[in-house]
Amino acid sequence: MNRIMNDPNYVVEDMLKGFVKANADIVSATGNARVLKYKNAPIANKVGIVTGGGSGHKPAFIGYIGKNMCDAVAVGEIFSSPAAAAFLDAMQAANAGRGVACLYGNYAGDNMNVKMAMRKAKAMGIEVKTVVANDDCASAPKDELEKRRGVAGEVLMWKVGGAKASMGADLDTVIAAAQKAIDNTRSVGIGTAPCTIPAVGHPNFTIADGTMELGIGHHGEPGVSVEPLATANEIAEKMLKLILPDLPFAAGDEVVVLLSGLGATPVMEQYIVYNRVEEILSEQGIRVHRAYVGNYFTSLEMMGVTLTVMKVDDELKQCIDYPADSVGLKQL
Amino acid sequence: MNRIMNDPNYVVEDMLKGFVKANADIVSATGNARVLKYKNAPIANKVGIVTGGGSGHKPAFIGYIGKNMCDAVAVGEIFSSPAAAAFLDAMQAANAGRGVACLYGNYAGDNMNVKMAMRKAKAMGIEVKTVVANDDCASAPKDELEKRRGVAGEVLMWKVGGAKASMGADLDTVIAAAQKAIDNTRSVGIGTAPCTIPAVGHPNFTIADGTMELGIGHHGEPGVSVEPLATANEIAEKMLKLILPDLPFAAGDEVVVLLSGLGATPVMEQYIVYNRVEEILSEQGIRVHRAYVGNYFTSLEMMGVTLTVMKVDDELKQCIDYPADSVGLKQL
Amino acid sequence: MTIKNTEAGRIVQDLIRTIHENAAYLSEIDGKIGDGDHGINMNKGFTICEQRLADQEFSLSDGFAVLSRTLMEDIGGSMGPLYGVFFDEMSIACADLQEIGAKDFLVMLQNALAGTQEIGSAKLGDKTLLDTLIPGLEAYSAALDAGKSFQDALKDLQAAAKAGWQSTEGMIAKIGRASRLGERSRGVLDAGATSCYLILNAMADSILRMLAASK
Amino acid sequence: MTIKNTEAGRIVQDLIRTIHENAAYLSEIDGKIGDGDHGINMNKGFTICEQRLADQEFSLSDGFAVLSRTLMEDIGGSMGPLYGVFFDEMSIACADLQEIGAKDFLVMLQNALAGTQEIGSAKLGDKTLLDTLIPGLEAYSAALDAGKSFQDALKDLQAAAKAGWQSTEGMIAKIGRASRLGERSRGVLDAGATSCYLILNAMADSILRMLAASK
Ligand SMILES: Nc1ncnc2c1ncn2[C@@H]1O[C@H](COP(=O)(O)OP(=O)(O)O)[C@@H](O)[C@H]1O
Ligand SMILES: Nc1ncnc2c1ncn2[C@@H]1O[C@H](COP(=O)(O)OP(=O)(O)O)[C@@H](O)[C@H]1O
Ligand SMILES: [Mg+2]
Ligand SMILES: [Mg+2]
Ligand SMILES: [Mg+2]
Ligand SMILES: [Mg+2]
Repeated sequence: MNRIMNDPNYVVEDMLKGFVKANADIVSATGNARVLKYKNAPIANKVGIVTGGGSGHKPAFIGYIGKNMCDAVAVGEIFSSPAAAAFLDAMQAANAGRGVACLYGNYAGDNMNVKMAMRKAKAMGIEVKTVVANDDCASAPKDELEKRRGVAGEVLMWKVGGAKASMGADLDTVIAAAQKAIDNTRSVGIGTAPCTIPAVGHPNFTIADGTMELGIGHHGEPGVSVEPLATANEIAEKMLKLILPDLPFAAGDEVVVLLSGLGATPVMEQYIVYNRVEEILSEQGIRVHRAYVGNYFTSLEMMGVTLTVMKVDDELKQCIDYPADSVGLKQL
Repeated sequence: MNRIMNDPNYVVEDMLKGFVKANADIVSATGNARVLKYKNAPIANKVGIVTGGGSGHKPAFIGYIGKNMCDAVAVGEIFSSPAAAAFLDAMQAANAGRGVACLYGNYAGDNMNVKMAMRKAKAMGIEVKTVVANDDCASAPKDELEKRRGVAGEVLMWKVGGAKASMGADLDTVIAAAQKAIDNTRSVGIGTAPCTIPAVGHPNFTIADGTMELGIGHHGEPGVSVEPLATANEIAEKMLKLILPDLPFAAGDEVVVLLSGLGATPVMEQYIVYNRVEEILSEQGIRVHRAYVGNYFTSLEMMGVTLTVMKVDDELKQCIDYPADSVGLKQL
Repeated sequence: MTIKNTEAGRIVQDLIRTIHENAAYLSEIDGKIGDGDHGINMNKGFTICEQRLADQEFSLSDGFAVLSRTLMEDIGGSMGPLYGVFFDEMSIACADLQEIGAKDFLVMLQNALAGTQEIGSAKLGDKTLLDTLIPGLEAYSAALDAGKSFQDALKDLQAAAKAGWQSTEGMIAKIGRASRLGERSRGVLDAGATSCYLILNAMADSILRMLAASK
Repeated sequence: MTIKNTEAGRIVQDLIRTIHENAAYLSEIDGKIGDGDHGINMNKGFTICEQRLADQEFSLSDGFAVLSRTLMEDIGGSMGPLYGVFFDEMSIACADLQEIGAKDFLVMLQNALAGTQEIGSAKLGDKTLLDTLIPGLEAYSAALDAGKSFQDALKDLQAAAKAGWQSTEGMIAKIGRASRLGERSRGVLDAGATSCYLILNAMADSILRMLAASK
């Protein structure tokens, strides 16, 4: 494939430089080349919000740095956890003395690097608590919630945690809100074409033409089934069939929906799927409080979509509706 | 390729339904299924802003409906001009009695359908004036400006026209500002992989692996040269080499830069190109007032990027910096 | 000799049938140097028009008005506005007439040409539908000037439109999609010129049939 | 018998050389059931550490501290924190010692294991580097309990670590990337267990050389 880059081993560095140049109104570089922060962070008297993860998921993770969103982000190689020092430096960059909420996704490397960073942060007197997103309900059975991966639901977790922190809540309250957000969130992805890690040069998984993989992970982790490519309407149905009974969602619920493309799937197709998603939810008496459709959490040029549904109560609605100003999510 | 859709002949219909459902806080449907409008349009005492074009360019065109942006948009089939009646109905939907600025791109079909709509609008007593974007400097020589196509520079034209109208300007002033915006804007695209019209089912142009097409149009219109795939830095240099002498841009100028992916190119790669674009501009003494990097004007799942540079004065800066709230461009 | 506006709605039905019958042919021609959709575009518009006119009595001016409105509402691209304005002008020019004579038909064609050129800005020799329309109209006008009958003038129109259409084979496209191909656009007929010939020819045939019947 | 902390920095240099020499082999093993980057990840960290230590005098505890910091700063993924905490604990456990004896080395290994397990939550039999580390450490501990010398205990460590490493071939991966493969992960060695054997083996060889020289 025709990738636009310079040295494949430095795509993350080159991207970060461009990102900081283009978005200087929101983000700043820090002393650690693998940590970006909100230009106003640390914000006096506010709980700091930190996240981090591998690169290749634009706008995640750095695109969610901003006002009422994340204060600092640790950046890893493509699809690979940031180093512990990057998480630690992000925690320091976000810390204004009221503690730091580290809201990240359930991947082995991230778990280990965050733990490592927390050991050091503790030694430095920074209080850090975590919420580990595990919204991908196709990644493990319901009785093994702790094995489930975090996917696009992380965006809603950051939105809720970021808003709560900006409202002035203390660390435990921010953590509780972000945890409530992810506990009420379920996601599932379908993949229709793989992607290639630049330094590797060929896809490390395959999706045959005419097929799709239901339940695929954000890095191509195997899903629950490989099936013939279905119509957009059928895809919406299949995804909701996994999502709705899992929480479960029920008639009378209000939800926030996030439908993200995986990178190369035209936004047009995402709206075609969303059209049926909304119809099914309506048919089942579930009201969509707010919908986000677009490339919110991608995997390089993978094709496919992820569907995320979060059940909301008044507290979560208030957080979701709170303004935000980040590159990837702006809300007035 | 694995496209996510229902009936390929109804992708536009299905997409529009999903779009209206997901973005009801900003857009409304109208009596014409091929016209969407800002939910508050027509806005009393404001010049209406209308645009329109073929589908497949998300977030263009309907994604730029919103506050201080476009009031109504005519929607065509994939890569095909909207019908004259759609333009006419959009004009009516946007008209609050102070006239309508129809700001669209220079394509034969659009030109004819807008003209046709204007004949009818005139008969109905609606005053319509136009600005026809021709920012693609690779599409015709400089002495044939009227033959040049409109590409991603249209986004900046809508931003300027939309802001000016919201500031209370009359039709001639809005038109003059939008015309000034596009007259000071130059774009060029490079393509690295083609796209497929859903109802056709195979790409209607090719870009061989290992090559790129410099100057390619938004529908795969042939560019100025097919070359071996260059590095991101070289691509930035090649694009600026076409853009900068054309206006020309010179040391001391302030510019707004818009770098858009063509659909399937990861945003990471766009920032890698932007990094070098900004460096070159700096080296040449050109200051970037504001940068937009992301998928602002796409062509289904085409790969490649378009680079747009607009020279700004105080008036254009004021319009660009004005707040906006549309699906594709939100600015606080 | 004249035809009655109220009775001439069948001309529109003849046009619709002609486009139906030639849809595949039109797309085939467009496929050679265009994007292969001319027949689809035309047939879509004419089919929707047929549905709108179904089970109705309508005059020629009303039939043209519905056809024009359909093209402008339901098909975008280039054909919507070009044939849209063509039939709009045809309709307006005969809307107030009960009887349509040779001169009236001349005015209808002249206005249609003017509208089409206003919208499309193409000239003779650009390899478009105007290369059928302009020679056809000129031959018809010249025939009337020379004192020929309505019928003979219509036959001159048909012959000249056909020659004009065929002349597009030798032309280089100067406008529209095919103009990018330059010299490579030579050697094939133009799609729009083809549909325009089919339309003018069918229209003339219909009128000739009506004139023969009213004798 | 003891080694001098100030003079034992060379152990770290020996480790770096060992990883350099085996980088391709480690990636090759990782390629079979992992993503083929274990050698790249390890070599990147150890190379940066080598640059940081170049032209410097450093003790064993300082060398381990720099190695740990480098792994945690410059390589993310799993290896950064796992070996990062491993060498961090090794360094802390000997930081205040001038002489490092057999018991001291035991404490160093015990703390390294505890840290690695705290971070990684893996158990014996999960097909990870712990399947080298745990048996190695247990053999070393048992040897000391049995009254064996530092040297003999180190040799027991080497033998048990090797056996532990090789036992991973028959295991199904329960954690990490390969755990998705289930039964398919059996039949190949584990990459991390391999690097862990190389590290423990090289470390023991270095100490044995230093002990022999100080006789
Ligand atoms: N400006 C114009 N004036 C007159 N005819 C035109 C013009 N542009 C294009 N045409 C005609 O349109 C025809 C192509 O029509 P069609 O295939 O339906 O549209 P498109 O080119 O949008 O696919 C051409 O063969 C040509 O005759
Ligand atoms: N939780 C864990 N505890 C101990 N070792 C682990 C753990 N997870 C993975 N490993 C080790 O890491 C090795 C793979 O390392 P490497 O290839 O560098 O990382 P990655 O899997 O991120 O590509 C595995 O062979 C295994 O021995
Ligand atoms: Mg066409
Ligand atoms: Mg065509
Ligand atoms: Mg690996
Ligand atoms: Mg790896």
